[in-house]
Amino acid sequence: MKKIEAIIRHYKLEEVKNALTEAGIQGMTVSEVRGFGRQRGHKETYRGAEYTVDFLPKVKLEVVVDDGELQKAVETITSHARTGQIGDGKIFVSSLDEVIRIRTGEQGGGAI
Amino acid sequence: MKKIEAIIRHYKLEEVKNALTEAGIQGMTVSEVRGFGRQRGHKETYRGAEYTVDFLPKVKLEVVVDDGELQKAVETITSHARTGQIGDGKIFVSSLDEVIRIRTGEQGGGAI
Amino acid sequence: MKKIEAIIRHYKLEEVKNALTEAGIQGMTVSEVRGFGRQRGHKETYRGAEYTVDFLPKVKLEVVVDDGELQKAVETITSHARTGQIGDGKIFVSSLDEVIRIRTGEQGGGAI
Amino acid sequence: MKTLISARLIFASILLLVTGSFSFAEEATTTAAEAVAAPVAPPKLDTGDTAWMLVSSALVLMMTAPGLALFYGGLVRKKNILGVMMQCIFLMGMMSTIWMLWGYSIAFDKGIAGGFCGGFGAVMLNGLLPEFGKEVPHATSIPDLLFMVYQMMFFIITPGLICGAFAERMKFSAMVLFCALWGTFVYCPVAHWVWAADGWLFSGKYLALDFAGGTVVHLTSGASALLCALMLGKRLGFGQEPMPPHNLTYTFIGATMLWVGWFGFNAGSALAASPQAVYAFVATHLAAATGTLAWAGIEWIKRGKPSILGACSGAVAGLVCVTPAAGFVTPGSAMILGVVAGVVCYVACTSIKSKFGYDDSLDAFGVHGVGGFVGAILTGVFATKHVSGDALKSGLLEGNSQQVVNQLIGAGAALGLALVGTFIILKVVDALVGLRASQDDEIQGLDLSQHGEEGYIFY
Amino acid sequence: MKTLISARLIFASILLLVTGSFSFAEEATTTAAEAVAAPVAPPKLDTGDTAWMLVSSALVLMMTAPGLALFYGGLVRKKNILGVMMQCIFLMGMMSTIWMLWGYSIAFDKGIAGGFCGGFGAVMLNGLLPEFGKEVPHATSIPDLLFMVYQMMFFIITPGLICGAFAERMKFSAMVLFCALWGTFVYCPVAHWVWAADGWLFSGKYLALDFAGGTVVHLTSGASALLCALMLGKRLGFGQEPMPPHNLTYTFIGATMLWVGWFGFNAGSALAASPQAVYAFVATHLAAATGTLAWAGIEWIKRGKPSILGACSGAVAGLVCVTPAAGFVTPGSAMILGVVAGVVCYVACTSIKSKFGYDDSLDAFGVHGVGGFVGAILTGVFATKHVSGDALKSGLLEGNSQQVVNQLIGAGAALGLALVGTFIILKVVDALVGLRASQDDEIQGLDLSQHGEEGYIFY
Amino acid sequence: MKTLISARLIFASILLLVTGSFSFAEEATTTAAEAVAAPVAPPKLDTGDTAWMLVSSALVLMMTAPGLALFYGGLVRKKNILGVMMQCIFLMGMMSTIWMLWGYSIAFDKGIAGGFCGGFGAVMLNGLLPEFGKEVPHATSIPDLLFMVYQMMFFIITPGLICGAFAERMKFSAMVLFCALWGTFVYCPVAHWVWAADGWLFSGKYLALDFAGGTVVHLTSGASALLCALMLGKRLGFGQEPMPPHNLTYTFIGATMLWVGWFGFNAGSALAASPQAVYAFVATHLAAATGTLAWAGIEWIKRGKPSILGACSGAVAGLVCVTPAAGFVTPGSAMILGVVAGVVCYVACTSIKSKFGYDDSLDAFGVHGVGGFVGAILTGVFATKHVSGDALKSGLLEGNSQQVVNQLIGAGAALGLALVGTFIILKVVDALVGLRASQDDEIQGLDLSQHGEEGYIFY
Ligand SMILES: Nc1ncnc2c1ncn2[C@@H]1O[C@H](COP(=O)(O)OP(=O)(O)O)[C@@H](O)[C@H]1O
Ligand SMILES: Nc1ncnc2c1ncn2[C@@H]1O[C@H](COP(=O)(O)OP(=O)(O)O)[C@@H](O)[C@H]1O
Ligand SMILES: Nc1ncnc2c1ncn2[C@@H]1O[C@H](COP(=O)(O)OP(=O)(O)O)[C@@H](O)[C@H]1O
Repeated sequence: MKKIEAIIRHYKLEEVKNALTEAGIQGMTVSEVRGFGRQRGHKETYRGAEYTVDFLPKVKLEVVVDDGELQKAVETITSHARTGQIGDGKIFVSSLDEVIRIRTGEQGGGAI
Repeated sequence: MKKIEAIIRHYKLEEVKNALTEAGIQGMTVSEVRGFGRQRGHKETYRGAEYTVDFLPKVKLEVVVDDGELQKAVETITSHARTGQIGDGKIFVSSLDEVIRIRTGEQGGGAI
Repeated sequence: MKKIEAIIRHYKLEEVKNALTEAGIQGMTVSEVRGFGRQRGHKETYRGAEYTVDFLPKVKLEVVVDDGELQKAVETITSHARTGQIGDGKIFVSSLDEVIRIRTGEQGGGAI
Repeated sequence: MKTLISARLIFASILLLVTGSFSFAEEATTTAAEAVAAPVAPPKLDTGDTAWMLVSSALVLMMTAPGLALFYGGLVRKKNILGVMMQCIFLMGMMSTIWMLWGYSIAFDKGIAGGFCGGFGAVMLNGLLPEFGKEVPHATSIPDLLFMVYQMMFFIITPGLICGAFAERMKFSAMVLFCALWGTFVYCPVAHWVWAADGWLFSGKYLALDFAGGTVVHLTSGASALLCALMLGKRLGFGQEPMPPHNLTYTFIGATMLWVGWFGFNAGSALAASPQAVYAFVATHLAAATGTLAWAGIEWIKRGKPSILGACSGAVAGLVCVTPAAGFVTPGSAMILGVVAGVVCYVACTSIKSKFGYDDSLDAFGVHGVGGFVGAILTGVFATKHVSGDALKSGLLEGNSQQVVNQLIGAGAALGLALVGTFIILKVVDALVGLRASQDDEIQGLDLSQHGEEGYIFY
Repeated sequence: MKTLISARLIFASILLLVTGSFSFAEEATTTAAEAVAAPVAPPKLDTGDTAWMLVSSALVLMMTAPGLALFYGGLVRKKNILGVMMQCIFLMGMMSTIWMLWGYSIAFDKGIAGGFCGGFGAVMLNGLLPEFGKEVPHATSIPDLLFMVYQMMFFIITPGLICGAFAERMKFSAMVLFCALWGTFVYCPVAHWVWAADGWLFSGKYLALDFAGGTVVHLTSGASALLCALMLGKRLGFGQEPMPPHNLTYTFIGATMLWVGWFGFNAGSALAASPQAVYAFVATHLAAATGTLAWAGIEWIKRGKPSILGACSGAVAGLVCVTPAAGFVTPGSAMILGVVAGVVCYVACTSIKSKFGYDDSLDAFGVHGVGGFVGAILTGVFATKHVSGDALKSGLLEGNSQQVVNQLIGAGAALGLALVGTFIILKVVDALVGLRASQDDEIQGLDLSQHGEEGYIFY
Repeated sequence: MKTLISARLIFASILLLVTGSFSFAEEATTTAAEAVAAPVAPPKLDTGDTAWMLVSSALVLMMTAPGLALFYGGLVRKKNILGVMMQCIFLMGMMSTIWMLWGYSIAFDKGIAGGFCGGFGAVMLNGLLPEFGKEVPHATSIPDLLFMVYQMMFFIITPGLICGAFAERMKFSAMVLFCALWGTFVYCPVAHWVWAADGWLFSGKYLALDFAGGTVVHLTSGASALLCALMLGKRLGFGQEPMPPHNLTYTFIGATMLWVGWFGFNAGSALAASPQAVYAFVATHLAAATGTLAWAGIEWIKRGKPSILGACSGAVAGLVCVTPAAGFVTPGSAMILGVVAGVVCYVACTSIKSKFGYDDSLDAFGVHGVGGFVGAILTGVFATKHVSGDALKSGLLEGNSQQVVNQLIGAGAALGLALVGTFIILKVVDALVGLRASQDDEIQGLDLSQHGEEGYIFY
């Protein structure tokens, strides 16, 4: 089982969510994050005091999938989160040892 | 060392935290997330415009434990976060390469 | 490729960010978390009702780096986030299977 | 045939609504005008008094919202903030309508049922809508219609105060039904006793002093609140989960808006921009001030730090306590009232509540019930003819020990009706629609379950 | 030579600014004074009336901010909250300045251009600044200068209402230019027609009733809002992304502040603390009350739960609708107006909008345009001389069917000028600076892109 | 024996508190009444004037909270929001109590110590509490007690303004002590000089104009604020960590509430609903308007976008600057004052502050100190007898160049006392309880460390 973490733009979330759902991915978790990379922040001035706001608001999407679904999921995210402009975000993939569904205690692929 | 990520219901956090503490787990980190799976969201209507709010508020609990404590921790979470109704959440377990305590620079199990 | 997750104090974020940037780390993601470990929370009283607030606000910093940069990054974080007092936080290091840059589709080290 | 009759009925009542008069009650026209408290009634309208009462009416409305809505709203959990606000705005709609249709009449019309409440002569504002320019005998120096709308604002906020007791768990439909019935069967009678010209507490043997509604507003709502808290039971997780205020900044904004609005409530109750209004204004402000210091001060001593919730609570406690006394006491007495209120309500909200273990979520009883009761008694102690110019309105300190007894009688009677009335109404509402939101709804929060909306969407 | 002349010009106009009078217009001094609506003008200043109008002016300003700013601000997405607030405070600065410099004169000075608008005799408040103590013939019982500043507050809020239609996407510079032009070329002429002593709708054959600005304020702004929404096009992602209100607690606070402030708007329009002001106060409050109940009630029936946004919208719809009628109708009629407004505006904001698919972001048209229109017509139905004492001010129900026709003419004329004017002004502004923020700016949010700031930094 | 005496003392002072009079000062009864500024004092109470002053008092209280509390509260970091709010509400409690007990007397009683401050004749409102109905010679057309409570509101907000300078780092106990001493030893004397009937700046050779408190309120608090900022030192991390406003929406709400409340502050200072009050109202509004435009305009030119913080700051700067002038200048002059204030305060808050590097956290000095000073001077330039009807109250433009000198003397004297007084008081407070919160407390935030509470719990 793989965990996909995707940092994407806010206004792409709805589109990506829908695409993933259509692709058969049944669950996901999102959280608010702020980040920077190539795309750096902006300056804000408050009564003459200038602050560089490096961190830009992004959304982190976490999707856990069976190994077989990994590629489809990654491709779906990539294609729908892309605008082609700096700041589109990253996808990080890692392996999970175990997945448990709290309600039933099911483990492994069935728990996803 | 293992990292346990558990997506649970808000109002179960207090109970799970207490149970984990009693079970000897000494530290944890939580964050606000929103997610869906089997349990889908609800509809909200604002002046006739209807939105499907898919993502429901959940809490993500992160607990890092020594390999030996993994099972106890997972069981504690499972049993205390469970209500038996759809939406109880998931537990994801992964392996960590290293843990460092910033204050002392300690590494490995002692740093947890 | 490694993922570094560091739980640090709020007011250290700016310093750590600058130090990492100077050390050549080009991107990172932060999120708001709350946690406890050795450092436990405080009591809050509202009209006589006393609550123990266990979870203290912290910042979680996520940095993905090439294996070769891992040590430098960890050391930079450790040294700049340290105050020597309980509650400085933890660093968790794990391995990533893959990194993708959404904008270009690049994979692996080049995508970071 | 039946449809014809009901069509005529509907037509008749719309006509009545529009024209504001109807024949069968023509003879009752002057009743409401007489019902107003005015010992030496000046018959001519005064623009200054009218201006002040227009403003006061607006201020008392502002107390309900945004004032009370923010004060209470900040204290609940995030998932119930809209529930609180909705209660306030819906009451603004519903109680106003009821007051216009029959509430005012039941409160201020000539007494029926042995003086238990007013009659139906002023239903639909009958007799309150003078023709332009026609000289009408006014009970005071302001139009009677203005008195009506000023009193309407009190009718709105009083059930709003009770909402603090059952916050975070009562069904919205139950709240609506409860408040409509409570307003009609508890508030209106008590208002009649205390403020109507022929009310048994307004004059005569049992004359009980209540300048701006300590008994009518605070004591009745506070006592009813306690009963609501007891009969609805505790919130799920009470005592186990933490339930801290989700937004104390709102509570602060609300408390300070209440403070400002209370000038309309208390100084407005002079019904004129008179020296007595000034006295009431000063008393109100000083009681709030010393209430703030007292509550925050106790905390400073007992827990090492004064809290903002304490300061806000103290201010409101002081304001509640000075309400019945405002136009009858000196500024110095008002300061004492504020201190006493701060101390006593602090004890009520901390020790007493935790001792008995009821879940008066936002301390509607602890602040309004207790503060209102203390205020009623102390009014009987500190009232002075020096301020009101009325020898009948003096208290224990001026040797009139009977006044304290009368205050107790008044408070006791109001308390009795409030408790009995609330009990019956809750039982009725429970039978009709059920009192509590379902467990799932309560866990999800009233915002989503009762109104399908979320308060803050900050992401 | 040229510099010398312009230096003299600058000097002259500063002098004029400071002294507030200039010779070439000396003969126009009494114009503004006459322009005020006052059938039986009492020539002596009255402190009570003055007090009430000072307060009313403050209340109407409070309607724009914090009132409207919060009401609208809560409805947009988080990234545009400051954009909304900035529009409000900037309009407070700019429209006040324009009103002082030329707006008041164009609205209330003696008509020029065949009565299309007022002249320039009261430019820079010429003739409004009496020397201390000098007895000046006042049009009413308050100083003319107070009438000027009271009307200024209306001039601020009216373009503010339009902002609801193009929220979240208009460039700030375009908004500024648009409002300056719209105020001058649309608002001032319509205000002249309806309220100036020699306005063609104010008296005579086409007498159209508009007590507090149903036509001048709400209908013109609402109609213009619709055109703005159409000409600017939809927000990016409209209909695809969810765009729920980011902070309904703000919307609630704003709505209730509007409610309170509206007493200044409507009851203040009596220009005195008179029985008519009291009538207007009561009508205003009751229409808001029944509007709340109506909108929330429909939702309760149709979607199973009443929403707080519905309650707030209903309150505002009721307030809008009663605005032209406030000082002319009985409390009962006001309740009917509120119900009608709640129902009709509900339909406008839900069915109609979704049918035609325009993006009137915050329903400036659906509430103010539609509510204003309905109010204008119903004023012609329900107006009664019983309340205003003026036989000319009675409506259909008193047999004056002509009044409904006149109301339609008045509304139609205002609508016409609003639409034509807005069309031309938008074209001009588009040509000069462009109407919409760039796509990137819109995605980033107006707060950051137009003002370089963020609303909430809660982390 | 000792306990007996102290028991009698306590009893005596409670009696005194309740009855509001005591024998040893009986002869001073009329002092306070005379102290009020009223050239042609009408001896009869006027309900219109009373109504307006009741409202004005409420408005000025609203300026402190929610107004100032939100304006300042939005500018600090999230962890210090309650700290700011607590300062405001605690001052409402404490300063009111002090004013009642001795502050009013020291400010407005007949001068002692060579006119340095008032005496003790009006301690505990002695002589201000007329018996009901007894005709008392009033200094103005409102009860003296109303004047007292109106002035009380100024006594509350002035130290509140200083809090902006030491926000986010001063200990709560130190703040409390500082404000109590500062109010007594700085505010009261300056108020006596400027506003008491026998104040040396109020009339005579050094007559300095200060209509509503430019010098008394803004200059003294602003100057003291600068010294506080310097003596407390910078916030931890100042210049290194970003410290942006955590909630600009609060700052906006606060600023616009200040704007609305300022009508009570300035137009209320006419002490009547008079034409002068109207002048003051208009001047206040227009200065705020042009201040907004000026500050936002500079930003628009210099950084490409106008900011909402700039607009809010400009509004407040304009309001501060017009405060001493409000009842003395024409609307046109007020507009000039607003522009000047916007520009000068902008420079003070940006260039000057960053040049000298002091940490005046919320620009209490930059806005109130600088704006107050500029206003004092410009009042001497623009004052015109045309508005006030008092030939003594005219400025440079009417040829009275002496007035500018007098304004400088007045401002200088107030500045001197403010700086010396603040310095000594800070030293004393530092010695007694220490000025700054501990480093840990400051990092944790004042909300938790000083009050044990959190502002927002949104999760
Ligand atoms: N090395 C990194 N570690 C963690 N997060 C990163 C890293 N680099 C980028 N990110 C996240 O990805 C987001 C987009 O990255 P950025 O480099 O700006 O754009 P792009 O991926 O289009 O080149 C950043 O805002 C940040 O949240
Ligand atoms: N595939 C997934 N990847 C990431 N998070 C998931 C996934 N499936 C579920 N979740 C998270 O777990 C929560 C509960 O899942 P859900 O399927 O609704 O309930 P249950 O676990 O009881 O079947 C979701 O709200 C979501 O946050
Ligand atoms: N076992 C753990 N699992 C997850 N997070 C932890 C764990 N232990 C500590 N943390 C996080 O690290 C933070 C600091 O830990 P703490 O033990 O208080 O300080 P220190 O690292 O200085 O000993 C905590 O607030 C919590 O967020």
